[in-house]
Amino acid sequence: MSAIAEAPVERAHALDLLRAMIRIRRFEEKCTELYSASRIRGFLHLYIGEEACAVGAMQALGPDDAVVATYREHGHALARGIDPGRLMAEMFGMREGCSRGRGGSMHLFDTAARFYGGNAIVGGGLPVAAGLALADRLQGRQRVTACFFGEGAVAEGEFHESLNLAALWKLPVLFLCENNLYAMGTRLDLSQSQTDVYAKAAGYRIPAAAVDGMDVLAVERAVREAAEVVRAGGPYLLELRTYRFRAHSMFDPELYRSKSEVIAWMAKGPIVTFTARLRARGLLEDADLEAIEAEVAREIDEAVAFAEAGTPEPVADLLRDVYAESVA
Amino acid sequence: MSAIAEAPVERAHALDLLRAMIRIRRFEEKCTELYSASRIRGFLHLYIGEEACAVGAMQALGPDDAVVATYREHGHALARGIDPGRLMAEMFGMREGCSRGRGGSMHLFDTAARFYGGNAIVGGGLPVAAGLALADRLQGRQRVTACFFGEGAVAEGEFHESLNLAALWKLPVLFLCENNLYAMGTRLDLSQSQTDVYAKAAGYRIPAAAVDGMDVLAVERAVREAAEVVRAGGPYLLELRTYRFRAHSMFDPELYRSKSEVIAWMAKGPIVTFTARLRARGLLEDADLEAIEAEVAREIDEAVAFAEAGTPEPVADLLRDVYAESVA
Amino acid sequence: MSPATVKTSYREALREAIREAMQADPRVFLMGEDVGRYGGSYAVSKGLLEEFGPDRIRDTPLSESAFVGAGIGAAMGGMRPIVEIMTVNFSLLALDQIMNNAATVHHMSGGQVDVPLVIRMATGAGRQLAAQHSHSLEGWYAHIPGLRIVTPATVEDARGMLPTALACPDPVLMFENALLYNLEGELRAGAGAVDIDRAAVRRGGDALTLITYGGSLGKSLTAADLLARDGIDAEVIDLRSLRPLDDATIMQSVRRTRRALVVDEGWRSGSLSAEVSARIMEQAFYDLDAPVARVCGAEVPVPYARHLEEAALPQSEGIAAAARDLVAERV
Amino acid sequence: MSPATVKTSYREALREAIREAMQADPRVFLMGEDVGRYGGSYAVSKGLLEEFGPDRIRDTPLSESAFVGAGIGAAMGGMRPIVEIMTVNFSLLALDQIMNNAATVHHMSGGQVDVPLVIRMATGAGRQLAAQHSHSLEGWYAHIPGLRIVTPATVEDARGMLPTALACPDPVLMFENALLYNLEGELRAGAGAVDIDRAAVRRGGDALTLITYGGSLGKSLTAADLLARDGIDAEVIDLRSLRPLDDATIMQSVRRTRRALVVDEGWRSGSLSAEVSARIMEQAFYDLDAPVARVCGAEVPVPYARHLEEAALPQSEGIAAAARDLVAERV
Ligand SMILES: Cc1ncc(C[n+]2csc(CCOP(=O)(O)OP(=O)(O)O)c2C)c(N)n1
Ligand SMILES: Cc1ncc(C[n+]2csc(CCOP(=O)(O)OP(=O)(O)O)c2C)c(N)n1
Ligand SMILES: [Mg+2]
Ligand SMILES: [Mg+2]
Repeated sequence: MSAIAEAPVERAHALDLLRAMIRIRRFEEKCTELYSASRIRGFLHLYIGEEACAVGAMQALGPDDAVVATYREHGHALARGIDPGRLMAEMFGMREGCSRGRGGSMHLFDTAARFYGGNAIVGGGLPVAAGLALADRLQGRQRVTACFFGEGAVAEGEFHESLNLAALWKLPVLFLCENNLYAMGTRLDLSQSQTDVYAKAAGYRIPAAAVDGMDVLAVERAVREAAEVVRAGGPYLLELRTYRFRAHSMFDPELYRSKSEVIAWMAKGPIVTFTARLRARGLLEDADLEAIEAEVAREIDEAVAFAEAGTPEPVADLLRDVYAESVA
Repeated sequence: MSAIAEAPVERAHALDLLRAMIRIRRFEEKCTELYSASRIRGFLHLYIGEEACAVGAMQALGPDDAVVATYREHGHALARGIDPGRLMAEMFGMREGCSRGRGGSMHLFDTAARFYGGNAIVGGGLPVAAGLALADRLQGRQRVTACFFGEGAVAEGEFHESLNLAALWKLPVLFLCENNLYAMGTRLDLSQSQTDVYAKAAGYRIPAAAVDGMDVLAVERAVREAAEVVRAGGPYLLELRTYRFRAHSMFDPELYRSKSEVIAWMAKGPIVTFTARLRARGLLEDADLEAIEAEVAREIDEAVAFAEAGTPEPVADLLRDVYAESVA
Repeated sequence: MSPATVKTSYREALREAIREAMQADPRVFLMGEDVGRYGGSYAVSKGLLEEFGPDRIRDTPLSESAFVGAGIGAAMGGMRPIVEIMTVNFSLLALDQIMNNAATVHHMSGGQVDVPLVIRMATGAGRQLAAQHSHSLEGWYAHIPGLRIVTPATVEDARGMLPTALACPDPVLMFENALLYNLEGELRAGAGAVDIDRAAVRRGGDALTLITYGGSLGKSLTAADLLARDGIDAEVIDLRSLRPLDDATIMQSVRRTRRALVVDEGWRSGSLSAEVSARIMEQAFYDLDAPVARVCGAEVPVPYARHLEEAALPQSEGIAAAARDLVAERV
Repeated sequence: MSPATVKTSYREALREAIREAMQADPRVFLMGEDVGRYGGSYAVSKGLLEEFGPDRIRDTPLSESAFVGAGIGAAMGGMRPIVEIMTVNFSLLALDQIMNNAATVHHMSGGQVDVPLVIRMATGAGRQLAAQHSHSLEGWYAHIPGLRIVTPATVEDARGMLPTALACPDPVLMFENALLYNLEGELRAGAGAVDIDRAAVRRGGDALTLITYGGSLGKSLTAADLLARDGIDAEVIDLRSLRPLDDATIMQSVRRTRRALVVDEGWRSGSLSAEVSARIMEQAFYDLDAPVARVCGAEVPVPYARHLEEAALPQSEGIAAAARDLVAERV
């Protein structure tokens, strides 16, 4: 992991990054509220604490690139530029939602943004990402498929099979492992005999690195480098070291870690540290932050209003979209 | 891979090893004959060329240790000491067979020998081996579970999951990968981005080595060393480099490799090279070889006779042994 | 004098069953994702890690195939493992081990190898978890010879099926409908093992037979109450075991009521309800006054939106309506 | 003048269908274990590597989950993949991808994502391959909404189902009974695409309806010949598509013959035969003169020994015997 605290950054770009992270944070804080109010239901997995990963990573992707994410994907969807209103409407189960209310929090989709879910089976997105990349390779397109997954997924057979396939066939997949140290209540060292995730890439002859996932600039730089390798023709595994500040889901009593551990990590949080850094460099004033917060608050209010104005799909349409072509 | 051509070997032991290998070779040659005569049916996967692997490996195992093998397991069953007659009767589909005629060539079982199959799903035996080892660990028994599999299985998710589990829980599993360079028609470099199988162990922090699988003494030594590591408390991965002289199964037209490649490997065959070595050291006379061949021929004749005298299970018993306890 | 009872939840009953088994037999252990430090994703195993330690309450990595396979191997090696697959949705990753090993090895070894393994998993929809987290596949698993499939639907069965399953030398899959964990009931003090192969008549009645199991039992009983208000007296059978199926109990009831409605949360086509209907066809055709009817899950990957999910699943009103139609039907 | 025909095997018909699709559409490619250099484990793809090269005839590692998932992803990415799983027995390793991704993603994305994927696999028993290599799970797969399941049982369907499946925007699973590869038949010159959702009456008759598919079609037709000798005129329906099921064709026949026997190689309990029986119960109960009967696979992991395997599977004599019993039955 390289320390790049002193890397130069343009003010406008820095504020964009900060805004993107704050947007995710506030969006999800709003989600918890709405969950308590039973407006959002089902599983809700918060990304709070990990915002630098998605925001940093998306900087390196163009509109033609593809994203495959997990059930903890609000941040990725927002950072990818999907309209917060459509995301919120999805969580409300409305027809105006990005998945027509069929998917909910765990299954955000937007093909226009080449955002392929929202996959809730741990490890299940990796083969699909390999396939999207294979389609690009076979059609001679110079695209990247960015595949996000947690460190818990590394123990799944699909991780192994997909990395081997991608390496063997030189598929342009950027494997982005968000290592937040826990898979539900299982600490990394209780699930992996080798706890350096990036080190596993050697077994497939895949280039790899680990980066501080709390440092949005470091993530951006690492992902840019990695994406270049991928575009040049083959997979890359990047481990993003981060931490989940909130419970795994809304049902998790968090018996498996101490409050003090969480607090220690919060001090390293991606927004608080980035804000401090920008202030220290004179790139951020109180007024900037206020403006960002105000803008984000307005966006979120609009998103909620959009969702609330949504229309539930008629029950008569229950069976639509099971098949793309109507069956006999 | 270490060259141990000059390692000392006791004559009696050497002849035992040679006899064991010749027994497998002649047994399988007889099987092909019986297959042509439709006495044996289904799939028949020959081990010819790979005999040094099973014979060398079994030297390091005691009667309390367990063996898990694949569908290419005649050699392992014989080397483990299972009566050839019961094996042959199994392939004849007789009640006297080691699996009562229910399993056939791919499913040889003998719990008395702690021989747990005969597993015909590639990779499927690895988790089971981990479980047998877990049972030993939980019961405080100092046993080894030797798990044989082909290099084709290395691409399966179950390889990855099982190695991680074994390493994480320090399970006494000896993973024995018989790398014969092909999985059916797929050459190793078409299935693995990293073609040194043993090198994959590093991703799990498992000790590993590769050994010349054509050299029975080298295999024996390597497996003894590996088994010691396992007994001391944790898995080990040993890659046995070998070659299959015959077709994958009786249906394989062998389009994927050249005759000359096969012939070159045959010159390195485990029996021919070991015989030459023993002769060169004056440990083997023509008479010894004749005696071995005669003894083996008699054993095999007896095995065939036993199988031919076997009794087919009555059709009325079709449904027996689906459950150990009769169901309502 | 009726024996004393204690108020218990389905979850607690399961936990107590696990605890008792672990205390009684050192060969029993529990493994699965988050069964230990997390306390079990449905809190079933909460507290057991502290009581029995990490060797016997084993948190596994996310490796469904490996730890289910390891359960099979450990059972072959003399242990009595309880493997928890967090939910049936993830069991697909272990299906090779379940069908190709657990279900076959006793047979293909000619009866030599036993697999005294219990696999527990949560099943069912109803919590807006959408298409990948809402499967009800217990009836589908009942297709596989070599397995036993049980579906505790009451606190008593949650308490009593596990010891029997553990005593059985064959692999038993136990499906716990996730909506039942909070179910409360009165349990006889000292309640213990119950059989795992007979269906139970949960409510007597003459007008028709509702045949169901697992998460749909409660809904069917509620439907029976609704029907009772209309003067329709429904019998309700809880299958309890989906493999083997207890044909005798089913046919005895259907021969008497002459009408049967099968309620099954699984997708209709190829669900267990079809097998039940087919068996009634084969064994009680001439006793029927009307064709056997079914209320099943709609043939759709379960949608997230609440009203759509509700419409996709059997509900008491729908069951009662189908029952009314069935009773109204005249030959 | 009848059109010219050519003698073709089922295997050749499949190969020709693949070849034509690959020639016609650059988005089509084939991947699977040993489809290339080995020539296909059942020689279906023999020669295609030489013709189309390794990019479009892709040998995969032994990684069923990854390459099936990659097929799904490639389909989402605009390709038209044909994924070959060597046999249905190994498809269990890919079941998570099939059920949780291929079958759900169109729905859970609100109709945005299509998966125009064809998965081919060999299925069935009958070659003494024992418990892990003899599954007949096509009827079991038919439980899953979002998938289409087809079972070509004739040379014509082997030739014609693939193009239709490839043109379909939804995932289609095509099950090829391994005993059919050597089947020979006359194919109309220029034979091409056929529908993939209607059942076909393969033999007309009045006395009863045999309903079957895949590897059991031939046995059922032979049984019909045996029955004809006894003066029993059986109609034989080949379901062709197991999902969706063509209820109309089934009911039309059964309403006329008033007796139905379902023949299914799958294990009896929970096999497709149960669904067919249940649907007849629901849609044609009052037209039946006798209960629908079934001849199915015995409920046992298929044993190796020849005589036991034969006894475990539907055979023509057994089908004919069951048919005679059915016809003899009087209300
Ligand atoms: C195959 C599978 N097994 C289990 C689960 C239940 N589950 C959901 S999230 C999760 C933890 C995953 O951890 P990780 O991959 O590290 O991602 P994180 O939640 O930390 O972002 C588990 C066990 C699942 N969804 N899929
Ligand atoms: C999961 C699975 N996929 C495919 C097959 C079909 N198959 C049987 S053996 C084999 C090749 C295995 O190669 P390897 O592991 O190297 O063992 P070898 O046959 O060379 O001993 C294949 C593809 C299978 N039995 N199981
Ligand atoms: Mg994590
Ligand atoms: Mg090999």
